[in-house]
Amino acid sequence: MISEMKKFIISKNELKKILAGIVAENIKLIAPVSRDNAFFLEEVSDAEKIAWDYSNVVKPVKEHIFPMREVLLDFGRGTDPPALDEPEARSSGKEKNPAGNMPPVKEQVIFGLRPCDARSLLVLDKPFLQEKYVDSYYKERREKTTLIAMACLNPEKTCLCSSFENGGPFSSAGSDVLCVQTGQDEFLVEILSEKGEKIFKNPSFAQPSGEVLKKLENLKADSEAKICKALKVPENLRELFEAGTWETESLSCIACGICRYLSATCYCFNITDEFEQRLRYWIPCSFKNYTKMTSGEISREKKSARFKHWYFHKFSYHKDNFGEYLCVGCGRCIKYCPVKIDFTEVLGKIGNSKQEQ
Amino acid sequence: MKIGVFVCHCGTNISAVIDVQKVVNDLAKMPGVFAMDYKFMCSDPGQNMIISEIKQKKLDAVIVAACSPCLHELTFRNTLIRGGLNPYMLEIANIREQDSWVHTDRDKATEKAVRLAKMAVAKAKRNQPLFPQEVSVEKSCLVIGGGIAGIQAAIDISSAGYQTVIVEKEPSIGGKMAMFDKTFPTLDCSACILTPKMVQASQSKKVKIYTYSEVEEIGGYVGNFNARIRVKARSVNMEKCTGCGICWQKCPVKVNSEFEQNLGPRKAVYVPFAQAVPNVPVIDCVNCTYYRSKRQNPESKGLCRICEKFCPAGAIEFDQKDKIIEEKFGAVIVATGFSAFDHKVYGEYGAGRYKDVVTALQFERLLNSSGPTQGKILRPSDSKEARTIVFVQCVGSRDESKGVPYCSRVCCMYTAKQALLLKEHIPDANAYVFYIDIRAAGKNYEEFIERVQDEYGVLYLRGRVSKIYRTGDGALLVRGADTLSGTQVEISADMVVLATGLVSNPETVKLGQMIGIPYDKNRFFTESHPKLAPAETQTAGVFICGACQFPKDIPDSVAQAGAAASKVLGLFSQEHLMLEPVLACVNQKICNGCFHCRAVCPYNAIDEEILKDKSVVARVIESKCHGCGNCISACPVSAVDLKGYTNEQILEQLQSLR
Amino acid sequence: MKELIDKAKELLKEKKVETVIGYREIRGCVVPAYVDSPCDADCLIFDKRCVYNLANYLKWFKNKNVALVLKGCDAKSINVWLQEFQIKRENIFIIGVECYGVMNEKSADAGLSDKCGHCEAHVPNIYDAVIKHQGDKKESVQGEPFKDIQEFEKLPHDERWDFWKKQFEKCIKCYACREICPMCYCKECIVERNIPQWIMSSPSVKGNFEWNMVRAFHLAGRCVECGECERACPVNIPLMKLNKKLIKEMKELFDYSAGQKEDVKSAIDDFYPEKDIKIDDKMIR
Amino acid sequence: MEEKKEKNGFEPRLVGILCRWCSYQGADLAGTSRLKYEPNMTVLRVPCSARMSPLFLMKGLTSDIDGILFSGCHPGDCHYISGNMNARRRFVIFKKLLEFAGMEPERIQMSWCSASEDKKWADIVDSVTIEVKKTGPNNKFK
Repeated sequence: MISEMKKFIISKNELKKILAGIVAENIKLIAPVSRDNAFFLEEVSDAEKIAWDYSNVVKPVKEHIFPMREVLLDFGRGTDPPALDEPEARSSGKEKNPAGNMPPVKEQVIFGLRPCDARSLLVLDKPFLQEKYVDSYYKERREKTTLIAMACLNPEKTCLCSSFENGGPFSSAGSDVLCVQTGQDEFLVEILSEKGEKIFKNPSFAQPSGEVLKKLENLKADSEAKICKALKVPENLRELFEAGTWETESLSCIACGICRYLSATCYCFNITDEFEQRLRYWIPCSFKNYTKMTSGEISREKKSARFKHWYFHKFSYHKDNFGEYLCVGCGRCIKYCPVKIDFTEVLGKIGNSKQEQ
Repeated sequence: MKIGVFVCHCGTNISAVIDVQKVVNDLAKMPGVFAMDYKFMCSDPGQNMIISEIKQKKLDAVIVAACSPCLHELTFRNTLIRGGLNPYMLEIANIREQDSWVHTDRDKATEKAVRLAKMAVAKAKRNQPLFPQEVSVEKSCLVIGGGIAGIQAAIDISSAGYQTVIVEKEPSIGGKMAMFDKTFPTLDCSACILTPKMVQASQSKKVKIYTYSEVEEIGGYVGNFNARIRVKARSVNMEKCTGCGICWQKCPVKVNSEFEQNLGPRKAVYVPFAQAVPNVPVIDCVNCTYYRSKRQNPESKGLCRICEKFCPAGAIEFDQKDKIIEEKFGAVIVATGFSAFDHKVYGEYGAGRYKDVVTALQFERLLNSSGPTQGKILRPSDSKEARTIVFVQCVGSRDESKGVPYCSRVCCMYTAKQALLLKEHIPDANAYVFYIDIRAAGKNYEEFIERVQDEYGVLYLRGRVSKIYRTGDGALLVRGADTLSGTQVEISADMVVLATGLVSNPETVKLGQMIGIPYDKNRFFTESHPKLAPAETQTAGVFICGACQFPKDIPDSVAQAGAAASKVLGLFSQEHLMLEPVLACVNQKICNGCFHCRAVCPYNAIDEEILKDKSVVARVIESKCHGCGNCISACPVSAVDLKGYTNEQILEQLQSLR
Repeated sequence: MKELIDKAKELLKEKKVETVIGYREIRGCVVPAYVDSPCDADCLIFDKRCVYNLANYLKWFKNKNVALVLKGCDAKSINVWLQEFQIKRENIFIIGVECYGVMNEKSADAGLSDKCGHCEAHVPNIYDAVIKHQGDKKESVQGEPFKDIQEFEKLPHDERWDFWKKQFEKCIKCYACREICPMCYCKECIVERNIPQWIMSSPSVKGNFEWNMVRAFHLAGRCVECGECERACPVNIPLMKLNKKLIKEMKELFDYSAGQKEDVKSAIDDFYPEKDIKIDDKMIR
Repeated sequence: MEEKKEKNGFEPRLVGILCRWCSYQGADLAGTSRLKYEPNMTVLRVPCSARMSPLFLMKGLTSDIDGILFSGCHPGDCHYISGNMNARRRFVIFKKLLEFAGMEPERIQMSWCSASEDKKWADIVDSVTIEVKKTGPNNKFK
């Protein structure tokens, strides 16, 4: 239940003024930007450049909490460390952050992400912030990030966020502030956490009238109606490991890295040393060399085995370890797959395939 | 990995411009690197110092920052062997030829020396011990060119018991020397000293002579060359022919003889000169009436065939075909000689319009008793005796504008000899020599010139000939200057002899590219080192001698022929040859079998191999690979690498400049 | 499409091939189809939406005998494969399809993709059977093929650099462009080599620039301009612009275009001392 | 445009990759004949110009070297018969690709320089240094 007190109506330019205020306080503002008819969450210096009419950004928000390439350690030879050309800029300075001799992370506010991405961070918190093994790099960035989500008014036909219990185009799980565009120039903003409080410091804006609340309800209803895909994971998935249909389903897959990288919740990474820096960067389990051991032996060499592993990690192993599926239904893996493989269909086919001995 | 860097002062050659101490200090700062310097690293104490450091500090690799690797790479490799290290763990930073000698700014040169040394260290870190490959040696030598140099080399090699093959383009061996009348300074009759050598070569069991034939292709490498020789059809059966000469007496066709420098005739079937070896004629298909008629209509029986009728031994074979001979050789000696400069480019000397302006070679033929005029000196235009002859020096030599900047070394001497022989034939003839400087730098050469001037009264005029006119009565008016007396001189002469310079054989470029040996801008073959290795080339197993390396007189040609022969004998005396281990090797786990490497390999040293999992991959044939690295740049996944210059090393070298 | 289905059934009945790889339509979009038995060959279709280059799937069918439904531009890749000894011609049965342009998925109006604008391989140049084209045979020739390349070349070099730097910054190194391209069949790509590390594997400006340059260079004289890499790229990097530049250069300098014949040496490995005179000597001192 | 570093203060870092049979000998000959030229170029010796894979061009320019020169034998003189011809094609294609991507053409050069052309070698080094000095430092990957 959204408590009355924390909700209010705000116009577009006021929202832009607040965002400009964030940039003024030397906090990094990340917002969706349009580039070659695709949208990306990028650092934005002035609020004008923000894109408003987009279904979802290409790269999920995990990109800003668990970056594609992160320098863990820098053992430069005394001369100033070679250029850190990472996607997001770092504060210059030489001070060391707790994790190693890397400069600390800047405060950042991510605006305009979708509820499914916001929820994906909740899912990712589980593996990264377990009590025994806390990933300090992730933890530092996660604490310094404020999420302002924008509710989905018209989800795409590849979205299936409503198949998850706290999912849905208007779900507020995981985000600090949820905005809903109720009118052409009217936003219903709802504060959900103290971090959100800090952004909208003096809520001197008008309270939402009953009529706006009703408009919110039916916006929510017909947005949920637009979602036509549903996830149905077969219960006996573990026994279906040997099913022959994995082989035929994986035939058209080309084993690229798109569904792994663009999935909002995939988090596998590789660590290597380059130019006196220890780096951590994403690596997809679809590549042959993902399971290459020092002996040169590759355990999952066949394409169908690698294809199958992705399903089992998301819908079987992760559920056993952390109690929920490693998926938020953002639908990117369906939308961007070059050969248009739809994992919900594959799960359906695997589900009703008989258990071959 | 412990690396030792030894920086050389080279006396003051390096230390004059480069602050050697700073280089040593900078290098010593690098992890795992020990650096020191010494005045003369290549000297014995220098090398012993390296050896003791290797043993004492247990070094794994040695860097010598000194002169160019082309000079002392071998010396320092042997030092490493004596020090107990693999010779290929050596890297040389060239801080003399490419640093101290070419830069003046002291600290920039020092900084460059540090960069060069650091690059060498980066490469040495990735060096692997390499072991030269043993390869068998084919104990037979190919001599290209049958002039005096080629003959002398063949005689020296065959006398040591090794098989030799001479390939000569002309119908007979002997080359240009066979054309000369006498030789300076001893005035020996040229044929008298040449023919014994030719006969000795032809009768030796160890020498095979292919005349009227050319080398078409040479492949392989030192110790294992394979050559394809095309023996052009002579249309005369070599075994049957006795050399009686009836055929060329009866032959009706008369053509200008190249051997006589177009002063005298020869027949369609001919032997270039009387003492030809082999003394077997050749039928010139271009001018022979039979072949011309056969070309008009191939079906007809063909005209003439007089030589076939009169030949007592029935040796004429009109349907003889070119023979292709494939043979294996261990070494190649190139002795293709020189050709005379074509003086027609000089307008002031008549540009070839005046018949009485002859070249020195033509005058040599006139002097020669077996020449077209049986030794009488007659003017080619009206064959009257020539009483006044003017010799013009440096025609086609020392002349930048005509593209021959060098001095041909022999013209002064042969002109003096020709002037002397003129005075011997016609005592009261008068000879004038226009010269720039007389170059007589051989044994008894200067005395010979003195004798020609004093005893025979040949008049030497220091100056160039500015113009040669043809006057009404057929005499030649030669106008020149005499700088010593400071006056213009005009001589009315019966004949003018141009001392044409020596230029390279026109086949040099084709032959050089076929064998893979470089030539310089005057198209003479480039020797391995101008001072220390004049008879060798950069390609192992290929040697050069005679005028094809640079114009030289007969004594030098013979001496260089002996040098080349001794190098070949040194090569043949080894049972096995050590081949450079810088070869390509394929990582067959990564190879896709796309064979881009085989497509670019100039030596097709890559063939297929089928692995256990039935995939076809590339394999380098070690003996054929020359280590050029073409396949590495062509391979998309760089599955193939070159030992000694691996990708990793070159990338490290590029990174070392960061 | 009846002809195509009959052909597939005939091949499968006579056991000439194990599988037929073609196109199939499910839930409104076209996906690659694998037909093993004659009875389910009815799903095969061919129309404007069949954009995939099915020759790419030979990577996983190397020494099995297989039938492929190939358009003109895709069939050229078979020529390059044969040129590089990757497959044996007798293992492959090529069902050539006469094609007059396929859809450009990324453009809003779903018009023809620009490779089809100047296509001259309506009928494949290598095939075992040809399926005639039913629809209208409009020859859509849109002017000079390399016009956009020439315009881009006229820009000053730092403007070009900024353009490409912004494009390469987007690259997430998912290697979809490599996995979808039939020419990238290497057992172990150069990107995965770490001794020596030619290309930084992490997605940084330097790493992405190196990756895209090496990938484009490896396609010099081999890219058959099927346009799959640009279609597969999730972040819309104009990869075909790089490839087209190389195709233009190979045409101009060595008048060689990829995939015409299979017994000729690839232009990048070849040389003619005289004919290379088109390389103006400004390039080499 | 970011402000160009003060031009004559900028000392370009150049790499010359020379084939050992022709260009390296030519460079040595320039040494023995005491010709003077700019000290910015560090020379790297490889067996043949064919060994110079174009990828070294890319790796050099991304590891902040300001200019790279490949130098080999004249067409026809190659010690390995056709090495320089293959190298020429690969170089030209890769240079056109890098130029297309926005790299200044002066940073990537190739030259034919035989064992006897010492004067030519000195001129090549000087003109490459001047050209790269004019184009400024290679800060594309900073």
